[in-house]
Amino acid sequence: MATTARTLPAERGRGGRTWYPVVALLLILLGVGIYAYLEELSEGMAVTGLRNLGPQGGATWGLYITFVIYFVGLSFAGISTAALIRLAKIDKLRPIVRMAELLTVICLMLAAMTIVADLGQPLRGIVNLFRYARPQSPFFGTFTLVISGYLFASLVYLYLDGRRDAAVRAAEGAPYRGFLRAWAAGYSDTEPERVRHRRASFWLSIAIVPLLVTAHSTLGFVFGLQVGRPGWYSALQAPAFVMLAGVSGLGMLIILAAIARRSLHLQARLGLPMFRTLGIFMFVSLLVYLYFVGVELLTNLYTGSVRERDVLRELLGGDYAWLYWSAIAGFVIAAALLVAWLAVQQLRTHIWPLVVAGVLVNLGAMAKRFLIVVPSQTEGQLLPYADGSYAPSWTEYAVIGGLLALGVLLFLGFAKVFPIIPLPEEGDDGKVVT
Amino acid sequence: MNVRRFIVWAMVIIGFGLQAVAYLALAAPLGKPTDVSFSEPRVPFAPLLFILGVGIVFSAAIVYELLPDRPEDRTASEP
Amino acid sequence: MTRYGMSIDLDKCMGCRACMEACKVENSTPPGSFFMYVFRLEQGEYPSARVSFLPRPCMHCDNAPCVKVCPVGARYKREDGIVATDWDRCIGCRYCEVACPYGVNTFNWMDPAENTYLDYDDADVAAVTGGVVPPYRNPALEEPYGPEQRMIAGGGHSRGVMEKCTFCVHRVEDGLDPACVQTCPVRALTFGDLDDPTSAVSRAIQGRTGFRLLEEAGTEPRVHYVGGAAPGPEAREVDEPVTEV
Amino acid sequence: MRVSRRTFLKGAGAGGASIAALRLLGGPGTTLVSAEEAGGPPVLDTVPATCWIGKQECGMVAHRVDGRVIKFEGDPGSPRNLGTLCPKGISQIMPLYDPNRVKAPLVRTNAKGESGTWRAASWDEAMGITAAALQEVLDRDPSLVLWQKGRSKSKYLYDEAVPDALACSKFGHGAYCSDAGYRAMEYTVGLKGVLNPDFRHTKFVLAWGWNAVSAGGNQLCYITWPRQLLEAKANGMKVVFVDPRIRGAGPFADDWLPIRPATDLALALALTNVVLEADAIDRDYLTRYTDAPYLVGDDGRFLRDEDVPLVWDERTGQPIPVGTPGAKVALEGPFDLGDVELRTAFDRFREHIAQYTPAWAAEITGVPADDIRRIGLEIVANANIGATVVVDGVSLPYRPVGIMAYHAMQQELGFQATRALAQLMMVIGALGAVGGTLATTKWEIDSKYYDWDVVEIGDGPYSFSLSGSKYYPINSGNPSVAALTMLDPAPWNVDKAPEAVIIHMANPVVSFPNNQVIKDAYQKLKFMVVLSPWLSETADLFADVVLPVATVEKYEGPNSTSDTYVDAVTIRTPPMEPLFQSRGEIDIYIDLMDRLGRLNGEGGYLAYVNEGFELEGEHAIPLDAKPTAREILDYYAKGHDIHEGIAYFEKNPTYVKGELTPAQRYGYAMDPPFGGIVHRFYGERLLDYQRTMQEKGAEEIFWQDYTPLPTWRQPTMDSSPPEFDLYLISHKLVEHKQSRTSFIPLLKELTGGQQVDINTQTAQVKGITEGDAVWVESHNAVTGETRRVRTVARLTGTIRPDTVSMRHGFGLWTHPGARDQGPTPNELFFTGPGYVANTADQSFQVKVRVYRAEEG
Repeated sequence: MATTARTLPAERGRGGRTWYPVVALLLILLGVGIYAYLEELSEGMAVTGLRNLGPQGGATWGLYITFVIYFVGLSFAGISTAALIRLAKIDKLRPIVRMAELLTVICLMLAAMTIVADLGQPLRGIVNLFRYARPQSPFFGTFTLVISGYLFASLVYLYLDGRRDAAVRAAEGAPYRGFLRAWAAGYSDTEPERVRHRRASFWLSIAIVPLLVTAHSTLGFVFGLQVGRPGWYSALQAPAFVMLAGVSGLGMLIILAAIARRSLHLQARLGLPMFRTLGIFMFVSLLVYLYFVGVELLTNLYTGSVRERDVLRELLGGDYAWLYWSAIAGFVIAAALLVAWLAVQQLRTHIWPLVVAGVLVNLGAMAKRFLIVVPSQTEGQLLPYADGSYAPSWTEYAVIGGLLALGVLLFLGFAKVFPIIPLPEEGDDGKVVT
Repeated sequence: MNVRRFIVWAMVIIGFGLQAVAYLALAAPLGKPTDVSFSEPRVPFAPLLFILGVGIVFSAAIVYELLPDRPEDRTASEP
Repeated sequence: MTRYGMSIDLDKCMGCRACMEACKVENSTPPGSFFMYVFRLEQGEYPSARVSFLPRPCMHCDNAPCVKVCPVGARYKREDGIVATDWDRCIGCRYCEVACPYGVNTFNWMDPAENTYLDYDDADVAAVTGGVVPPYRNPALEEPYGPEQRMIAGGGHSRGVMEKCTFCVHRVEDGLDPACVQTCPVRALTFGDLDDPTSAVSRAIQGRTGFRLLEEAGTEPRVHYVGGAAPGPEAREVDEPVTEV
Repeated sequence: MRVSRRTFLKGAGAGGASIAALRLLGGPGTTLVSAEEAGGPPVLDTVPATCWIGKQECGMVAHRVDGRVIKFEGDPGSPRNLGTLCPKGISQIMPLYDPNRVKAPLVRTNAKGESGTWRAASWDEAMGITAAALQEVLDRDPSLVLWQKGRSKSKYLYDEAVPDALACSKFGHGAYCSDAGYRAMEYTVGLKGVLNPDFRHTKFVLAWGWNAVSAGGNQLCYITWPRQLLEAKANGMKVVFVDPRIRGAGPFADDWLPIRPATDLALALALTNVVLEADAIDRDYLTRYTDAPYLVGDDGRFLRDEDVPLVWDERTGQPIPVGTPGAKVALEGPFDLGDVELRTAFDRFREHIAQYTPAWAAEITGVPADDIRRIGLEIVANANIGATVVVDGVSLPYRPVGIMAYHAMQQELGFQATRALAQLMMVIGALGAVGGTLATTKWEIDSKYYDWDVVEIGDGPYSFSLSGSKYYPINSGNPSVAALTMLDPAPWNVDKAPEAVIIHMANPVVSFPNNQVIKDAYQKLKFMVVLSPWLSETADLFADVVLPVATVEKYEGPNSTSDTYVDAVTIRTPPMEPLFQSRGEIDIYIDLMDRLGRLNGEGGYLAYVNEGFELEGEHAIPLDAKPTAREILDYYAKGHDIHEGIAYFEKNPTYVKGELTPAQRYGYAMDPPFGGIVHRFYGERLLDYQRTMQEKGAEEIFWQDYTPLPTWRQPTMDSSPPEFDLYLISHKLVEHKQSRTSFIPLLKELTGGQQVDINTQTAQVKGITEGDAVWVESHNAVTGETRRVRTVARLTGTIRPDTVSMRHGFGLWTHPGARDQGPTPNELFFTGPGYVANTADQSFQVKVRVYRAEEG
């Protein structure tokens, strides 16, 4: 079994040539991010581009909140795929289920850190939220369900789902045996255990799906419930959040899968059918999302209040137009690409259209999140304050960059010690482990 | 109904129960704030209890998988 | 049961901004922080163009969005109607600020002690003031107020926390009018108990046509405007303050 | 974008990193230190104070913690502010603790004319240097010492006693303020003031160039007049704003006449035309109290019998000397006396006014003829000629029509424009009537009424102020004019220039117009001592010695705090010890006089103080001692029935004397009415002066406005070339006072810096958009000189399309808080023939062009 095991995708050293430079680069980015955040701590948030609404003519929420939403959005992918596999029995997706779960866990951790970075009193924030958090505040949901509950659930799922591989790797004498043993916690891949696991995962998925929806919705409510902010106050806010989360999450998953397929030479296991499924899911959710965008646009253009239209004017033809239209273009091109990919025979055998689409929707998602957060503050004053402006400072860019780097590092680090692609079981292609 | 299932169900029920209680009865009350009481949790660290509830519910899955039905299961399933 | 409120007579206000300055000195707020703000607005074209004025304190809403969204209960509604901010509990998430339709919240982007109007790191001045920064700071702002004994008075307290108009709670609890009301040269501002029909503020409102700002937002403001008119969408701000933060 | 982001030193984070770690553990950043933390429970108290920043000495209450002032609030007992304060008044807590104040006496260590470098000196040394320098000049010629003030807050201790004791020359700021109006009112009705309405009783007011919400009015700051305006409006008064730029007064205007700058005289004449057409004439007043019925010969002078002017007696049908008992004086002729036809001054006036129709004025002023007619008829309708009303038991004429015209009259034709407005009020009998037009807090006859009637126009050499000269016989003492003569005495036939100057609460090189010329002139001074709390720009460039003066924390006064209805007086008392080494001006002068040997004895400083304060006997200040400011003011208080003396003012900011009586307020109620003087409806002496000036060879530009009746002519600036297509005017901000406030950060924050207000349509034509950097370039129609400054354009619909306006109070550079606020419009105004009124008053209108900065 050792001989067979050595060809397993999780083997160390794969992609080693590029691994270290990449890690080095990421560490530098992370370092810069940490430096920037320390400066923010010592100088106060004056080092950011954020300023007060109205009299100071700024935006008080900016790049940080943008990425909180973006990160939480990405996390959608993991659990949803997992759930699909369990509930919809789409076994094609099984090979990427762990990457998906990992994506969820990491994104949620990043989201939590980004929120802390955006707090004027980080330490107080961590303590006082546990101490005083009020259910009436939409933040309560974000904080308890999204950050805590959702993250915990994902960890549990990831953990249980990984026991078998942990046991196998431990048995193979892979490094970090103690860690793997602990993870496996006595798993020995007996039939009753498998049955139990399937049942557990099934119920876990059942329990997670509503959590999924509420979690992403509450984030939408953070904005959607604000009557004082033109461009935010909308019933569509929550569903739109969920849909865009799905789009960007699936997009990111496709990108990760493609990378894994390339770097780990898993053309066989991460095959076209799997990508096809992902592609279709992304395509559908993208269409639904675009539909939401259209509906919202129409409603505001048709009956929006004066201030609503002020904000909209800024989006469609003002300071933010370039960003808005690039985002829309990104989505539309992605959609077109997916149509072509589904329709055209020659394309169907390639996955690059999916990857390109994945990149486009993710860039689009970042832009859209920014456009949800900022313009309603700078242009959305209900009182006649002169229009404001907001441009992130290098500190904000550096902190976000550092967090992104941290995310990738965690991902790579995990891949180093654990099979990022689940080891094949009977019925899977590849060798059988006994 | 064996011990394991009982514990799991207990955890699920307690977990959700704790969430409900913490949310509705222990944390700051909902409704139009008319005085400071709407901004103070009725029990300190009530939010923590809520999160604890969420935690317990999902931990049930771990218990479900890891806790052996009967001691001999473990020995039996030793490789 | 005392429920404080304010009335602002737009037929009287001359936009001199004495209220803004009285507020800044009373609460020693840092640069760029205006608990009280006075719009100078212009609309129309020559020769019918007209300037109008609109003082904007915190509305101390009865259905305050900021109180609802505060995740930690630092922003809360007092029984006497005042919407207070506990700067000792605030975590600086600034949710109240985006939730407020009036733009009354002001955040300490940096340490107020380092964000002063003049460089008070001066030995000669310190010799006179005992190192108080700013030299005109009132120690009453560091006291707890209300039955709940929370730290809610004044501004310029701590970096990374939100602050806003307190209705000068430290004065009001001493039976005084807020600083803006006290100083208004044309007596356009009136403060008092809206539940008491004989109070100055109630009398200032009675029999006058008026409005409350953005009532359609359902915020139930406790600040009543009499005379004048709410600014239309075509009103544009002129003579706006220029500030460095 | 109103907010400019602070820029942070890079690497601050590096050092900050360690702190940051602590912060993370430490939680919140340090909250501000409070006295309490300094130890022990704070001692709270309140002491009286008097506003120092503005012009009207509002009573204040200083709130203190452990003796440290934490806030100034209005004194409820002060009639002027009734417990309130304006933004300037509240903000003066900041200059009090300003670390940028002059902390010790400074002695210059570098050459004059460049930014100063200084060494701190002891008071003794600084005063020694000053006294020696002044002594040297005084010994040669006292008139070569100049005491120059911008503002003074104790007339008798500064303006009178100091120059009198030194027998030196003195300058004020009046020639930039409203002296043209003062001169006209002094000459015409003998009052020291311009024109203001009797708000308590009036029904109709012309707010003439008065921006109610930003500026003061006649003799008072913003705060008192606006309150009275609102009270009057509540009583049904209608107010019409006459102003090229209405701005903030808009909400309170029942009507706005957007008049072309410097055409006020034309509008006043046209309104008079309408009133005369409607025959709204108070004949009783004109006949009894003015020279309107005097018979005027064809030479323009009164007909006289011996020296006594003649009037027409209807009873005898004969001309008789004025004041002949039992005569029935006729106001209107003509009267046929055999071969000659006799006309009264009023006849001449009528004929003169007939040409000034509304249609004619519409062309000149830009105000539609219908509006002029309508407003004229409203004046008539409200005048109630013949009506009387009982005030405090006295029955008086009731003419509820008022005018507020103060700084507006600072223009080339200001003197005659004020006379024209006064005549308008005289025709309807509103001058001094209840609800009519007043000019001072109290109706007191000023000695200048007589002085201006007997001006001796000499042949020179003239004094550097050109007073009594053939150029400006009636003279306001314009420092900018003096600067011209100092630079180039010969053409003006001036033989002396001041050598030593004492600058008192003034900053001429910035806050006076034509300031470039003033700088050049001051370069020639041998010695300058500046008394100032800050290093003024004048001090920075030219002072040899700078003496640190206390701001609000000193003894000073007395000053009136009357609101024009209730009489009150205040004396400034220090709420805390003078900060740093600063002292009050009074103590400084006492020391200076002592060193100069001018303090004691007859003819000494103290003697003049006694005279000014009317202190005699036991209350008189002993002439042989060296008192403190507190002691002097104690004598004053005790000498004016405030038995506690200065101690009273150390407990109360304001001493209220009580309501003014009708006799104190209304000229009609005096005994005899109007103090028994004849109102000069017809300016016979002005004509005499014109002729003398002509005889002595003064050019027309100097004598042309010395006319017995106000006569319109096109202002000189209108002959500037057409590319200078706009009129520049300047305006005040409620937040700023002269050169004393723009560096107060609290106020700076509210206003930002300089800007030029330009009409939106005009800007569009010129391709200027909101916030553009522009050049404003002025042109001197006489010399062809041009000057330009760079500023920012702000578009507005509240100003005439042919007019632009800039703000006053900027252009300072010594105080770190004042930099980058842009220029002062004073750099664009001109001083000299054509830009100075016939009373040597500065005009604040000039033709300019405005263009985008890129083009220039």
